[in-house]
Amino acid sequence: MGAVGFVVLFPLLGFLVLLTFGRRLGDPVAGWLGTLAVFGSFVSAIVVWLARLGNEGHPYVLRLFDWFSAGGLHVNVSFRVDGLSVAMILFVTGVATLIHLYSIGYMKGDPLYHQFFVYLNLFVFSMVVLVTANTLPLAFLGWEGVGACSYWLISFWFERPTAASAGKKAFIVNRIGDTGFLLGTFLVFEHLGSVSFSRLTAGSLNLSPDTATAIVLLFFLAAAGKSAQLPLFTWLLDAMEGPTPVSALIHAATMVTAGVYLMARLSPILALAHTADLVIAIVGVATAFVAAMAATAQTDIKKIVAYSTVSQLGYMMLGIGTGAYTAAIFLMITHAFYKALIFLGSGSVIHSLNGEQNIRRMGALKKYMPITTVTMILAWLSIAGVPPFSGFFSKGAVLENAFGDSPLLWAAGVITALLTAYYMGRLVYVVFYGTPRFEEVTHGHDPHESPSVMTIPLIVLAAAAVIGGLLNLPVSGFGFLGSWLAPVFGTAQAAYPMSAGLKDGLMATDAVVALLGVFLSWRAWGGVSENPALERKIFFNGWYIDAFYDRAFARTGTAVAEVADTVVDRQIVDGAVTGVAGVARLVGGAGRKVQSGLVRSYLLIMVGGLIVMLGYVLTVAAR
Amino acid sequence: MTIPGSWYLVVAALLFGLGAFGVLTRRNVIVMFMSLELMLNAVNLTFVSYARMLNDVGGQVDVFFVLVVAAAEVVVGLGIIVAIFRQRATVTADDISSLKG
Amino acid sequence: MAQYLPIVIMLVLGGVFAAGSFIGSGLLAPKRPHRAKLAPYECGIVPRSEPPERFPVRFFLVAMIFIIFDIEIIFLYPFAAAAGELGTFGVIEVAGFALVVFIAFAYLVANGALSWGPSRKQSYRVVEERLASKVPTGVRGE
Amino acid sequence: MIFANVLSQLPIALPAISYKAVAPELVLFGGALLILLVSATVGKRELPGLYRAIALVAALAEGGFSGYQLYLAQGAKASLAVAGAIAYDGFSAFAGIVVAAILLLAILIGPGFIKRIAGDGPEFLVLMLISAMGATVMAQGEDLIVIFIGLEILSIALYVMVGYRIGDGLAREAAFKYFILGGFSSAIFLYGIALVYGATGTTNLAKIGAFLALNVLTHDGVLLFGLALLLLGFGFKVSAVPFHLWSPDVYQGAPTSVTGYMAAMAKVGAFAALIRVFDIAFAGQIVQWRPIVVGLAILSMVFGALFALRQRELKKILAYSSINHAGFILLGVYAGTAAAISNTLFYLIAYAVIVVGTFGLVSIVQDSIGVSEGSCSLDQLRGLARSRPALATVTAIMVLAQAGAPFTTGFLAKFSIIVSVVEIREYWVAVVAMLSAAIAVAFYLRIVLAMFRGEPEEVEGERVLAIQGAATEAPARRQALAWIGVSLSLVFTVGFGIFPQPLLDLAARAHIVG
Repeated sequence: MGAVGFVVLFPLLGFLVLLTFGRRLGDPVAGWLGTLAVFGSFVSAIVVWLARLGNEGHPYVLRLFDWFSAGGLHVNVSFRVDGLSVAMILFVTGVATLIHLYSIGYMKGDPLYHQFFVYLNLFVFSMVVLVTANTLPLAFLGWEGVGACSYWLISFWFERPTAASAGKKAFIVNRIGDTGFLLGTFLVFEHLGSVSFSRLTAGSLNLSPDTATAIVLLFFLAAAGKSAQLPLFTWLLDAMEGPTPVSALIHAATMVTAGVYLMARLSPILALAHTADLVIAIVGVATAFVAAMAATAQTDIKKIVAYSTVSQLGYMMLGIGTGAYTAAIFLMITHAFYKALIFLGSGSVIHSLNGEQNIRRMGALKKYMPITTVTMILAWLSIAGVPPFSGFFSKGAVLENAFGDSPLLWAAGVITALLTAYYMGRLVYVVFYGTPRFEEVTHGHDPHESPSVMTIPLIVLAAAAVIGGLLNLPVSGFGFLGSWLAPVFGTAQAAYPMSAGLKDGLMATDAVVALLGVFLSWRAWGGVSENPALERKIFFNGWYIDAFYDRAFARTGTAVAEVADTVVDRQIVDGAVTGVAGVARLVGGAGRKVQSGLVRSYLLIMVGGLIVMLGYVLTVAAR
Repeated sequence: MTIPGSWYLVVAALLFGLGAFGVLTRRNVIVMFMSLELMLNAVNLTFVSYARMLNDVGGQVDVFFVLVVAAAEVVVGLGIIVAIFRQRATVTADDISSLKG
Repeated sequence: MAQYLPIVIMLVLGGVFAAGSFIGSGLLAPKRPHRAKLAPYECGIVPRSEPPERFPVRFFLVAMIFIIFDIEIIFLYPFAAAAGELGTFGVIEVAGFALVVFIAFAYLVANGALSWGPSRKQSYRVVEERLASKVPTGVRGE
Repeated sequence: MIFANVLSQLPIALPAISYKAVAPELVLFGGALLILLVSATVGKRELPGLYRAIALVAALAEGGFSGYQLYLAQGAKASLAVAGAIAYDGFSAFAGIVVAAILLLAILIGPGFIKRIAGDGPEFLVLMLISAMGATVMAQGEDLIVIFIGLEILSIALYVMVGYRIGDGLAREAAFKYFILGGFSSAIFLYGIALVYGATGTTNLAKIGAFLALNVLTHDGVLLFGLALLLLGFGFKVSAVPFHLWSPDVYQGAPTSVTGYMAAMAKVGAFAALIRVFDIAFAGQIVQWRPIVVGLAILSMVFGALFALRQRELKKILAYSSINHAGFILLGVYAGTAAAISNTLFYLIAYAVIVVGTFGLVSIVQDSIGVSEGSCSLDQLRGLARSRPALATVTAIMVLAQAGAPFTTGFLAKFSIIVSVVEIREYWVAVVAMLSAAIAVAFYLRIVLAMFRGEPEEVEGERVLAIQGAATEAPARRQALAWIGVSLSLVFTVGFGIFPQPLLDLAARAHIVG
């Protein structure tokens, strides 16, 4: 199990080598080297996993060295191998390998080609450190590392002002979250006397509920920033300014799930903080719903997918908040498969249409890009939760636990599931079916299927998305992930007693809702192949379901989506971010005024400070 | 007639305040500089007065050190002021503010 | 509050005295200004800015050298007053002190700080230029 | 009562001079005198190599003596020497090691660039050694007057060093401001000493502590006034808001290598003395002075971070950054526990090495892109990563270390200080500190981004100036020694960032016992 060291080491080596020689290696050697490093990491992760088979019960800690100890605080650099971290490194390095491979083709010809892989490898390194760290400070190192890489990669095409400002926004939101992380760390240290995860085992913590709530809420602040929860999710949408592989790797599959991972890791504390759990669940389900609504009205393909990601992250948080950690992790893994697939598929489309992202200028791509089309459809069915695709099982598990906690949460989740199936269907129909509307962007050339370095990852991910459900079937004896993770979560995991009939009923509901969503999207967008105007006509010609749909989703949905977009995003969150920046700027400006350069005004301010101190001494201190 | 020790302290405080006031209000750097010296010497007076009141020789010895320090400060301060004089004709503190912002 | 009375009195008196002396000089000084009196020259063009004052630097240099010895005396005088009691220890300490001052003095002499007589104006100018262009005057006086 | 009479009345107790205790000061001062003597005897010729060698030997010897003292003093109470005016203990010895580290780096980095400005004269190294001696005197001072003398030895030498580019208007202005403001704060500091003397009857810290422990002052107004005045003096030296106003101007105007040296040395001396005076001698008055110190700390952290946001002048940004750091170190003083004092020492050595290295890099940058030492705006950094990738990378690492990036000493320094604050259960202070650090990261990243973004800009006017100022020596030769110094500080920062335990142990050993 010491192979976990290699999981960390390979991307670090890749990073260092590319940093030093990257420019000389150039395109495409640098890309292949970066991919190889991550693949090595993936192989090591598999070795770790195989080594663990059979003795899942005991966590293994690879202790490298003592980092520092100050006062009662001892921090060492050590990596933790248990069910959770192994599951994380497997899917992180696996997905990352595929995305590296894809990037070799996608980034071809970029002047900063090698730089891109430098960042990507550094990102994988940070992410692996984050999920394997055995102490909170080391996890914080990874946490900061993925944040910094995200910042660099979002503004990778910094010539675009939008990319630069998007990077800034991501940075500010994440820094707000980081403060929560550090404060939470200090509180943990204060009350448990240790910052090691080894100390955090369910049922053995001597924490008052208030303290636990405070700790959980602080960490949730961090997690909400990183995992794009309401109201901090807007940075993720702007983050789509980055290259598409980045969106796939960082802003869909891995980094944004770090918040979910963190909460799962802290499950022993969460189990003690019921108020905080409820907050997390409500925030999660609200995020899921709002984002799904917004996704129904977008025209930018990456924006749709981004909203979809936010929505799915909301589901994961719902799982965390209802104590269904296994379900949340399960959803996280399957989501990584199908969301990475959707992003890469979108990237494939964008790539072949010379960078066009507006779905209004796509259409009928099925003919030109068969592999992309098929894989995207599989991804759609997965995310929609159509049985037996992976999303059906993972989302079903979350919803089942939500029902156990509160039927209200479940109801909101189910409505969101309907929306999910619908907006992804809309995406697929508008982009791949209907009439070709891309003449403007392709100038007469036909779109082409992407090269095989790009399609192979699509196919692999599609396979994973389809069969991912096998990881944790709701059949006794086949809940691999559940038994794998059971030693980690232990008694922290909530158990809701439910009859088998109720469980089957819930599953059936999920399946019906998913199929209903697929059906709705087909009625709304699939029946039309000509143009949006015709589609309106059919609406008006009156299928009841279409009218209902028009009312409930196309109109109300647009309104809600617009509210979500303009009010929540632009006004509240942007306002807050701009406000903070504005205050900082104002004070900075005042600072420049104070710095008048005049000695006598400096003296006067110093004397002013002195008088305040003396006044304090006279009135308060000298009693 | 003996003068109470506290009177000396008051005089010293007055001198110190006057010196500080001078540094704050005068524009001529030489005068600012003189005011600074006044402040230091006011402290000397304080030390001596306290030494007398406490019947302790330490305060008087401290004065020597302060004198030395003041002298060293004079040397360096005048050096800097001379350098400023040589480059520009003004000795007004308010004109020396190109490092603002 | 009684214990703070001296401090408050000190502060108030300090302020009053400082302000009073400025006001007093403003009030008491005889002032009968007219334009010609205010002008620096009674004829010619009215200057727009203050004329540069003449500022003989060499006096500062001399003064700085003087200060070194002045300070040495401050310590030597108390030593002399108690030299008998301090004995060998005192002699050694004062010798060390004098040595330090002497090295500084030797450095000054070597850099031409004492060659300020009219007959050796040439070498003095070299020092002056060096002072002006490169190294602050304070270095020489330390 | 004439002085001589006083003397004749009292039997004179000859102080035992423990040369072991004052050895660090003696070697520094001896080195300075030796350099002066050599330069006085050789006449017109200058021997820069010899001067530098003497200075290096003096710095290493000082570090050696301090290390020996630390070895001797571990865990023991402070030994008093020279009639109780000088203390030597683990604390002062650690500060001595920090001083040696700063000196070592500064001697390697500075003179090459100073030569461009003022030639090969011995004065720069002499001033450096003398000011370092001032800092060690402050660290060892067990008497307020001794601390004052140390402060002045440090400051007066720094006034001169700041004005080293005396031909340049900005440098003259900086020296003048530093001098007037410094003189003013010194005078106030001194008045504080006089008031403390009046209240307690002594300036000796040990005796003050004993006096305050035995007597309950009914009239503590004078004492507290004195403390407030002392805090102004220290606050000025460490550039705590609102006594910080000199630092942006002076940092910019001074030669860059002097700026780094000054930022480090002044803080080490002042904080060492501040801890000894407030956390030890006036520990009984902690209730009264603590709110003032925490106020200064918070103002410094917050305004240091905020004011830097709109700056475009690199050296001014770094000045505000040092104000921000000063706020953090003040938090250690504020916490005041033994662990907090060790953490403060760790912060000091981490900060000192980082800041000297960073300004050394700024010197190299200014030299490479051909701007004068007085200015370097962020715009002029553009494209540095392309033209000088190694320089840009190292600079980025050092700047990020200042920001507190993990696996550098900067991270541990901030982290352990905040741990100290959390340990005394002042959570809101910890929150403010972390928020300020979060804001500060923004401007540090601006520096990094400026280097890694865009094409280099042609700055014609500055180029011309640089050519005029350039000595005949090639930049590569001038920079060679500076690179050694910068590399040392980089190795230290990253090395002890990854394996900090030896340094933490050393700092933990250095706390003041009783």
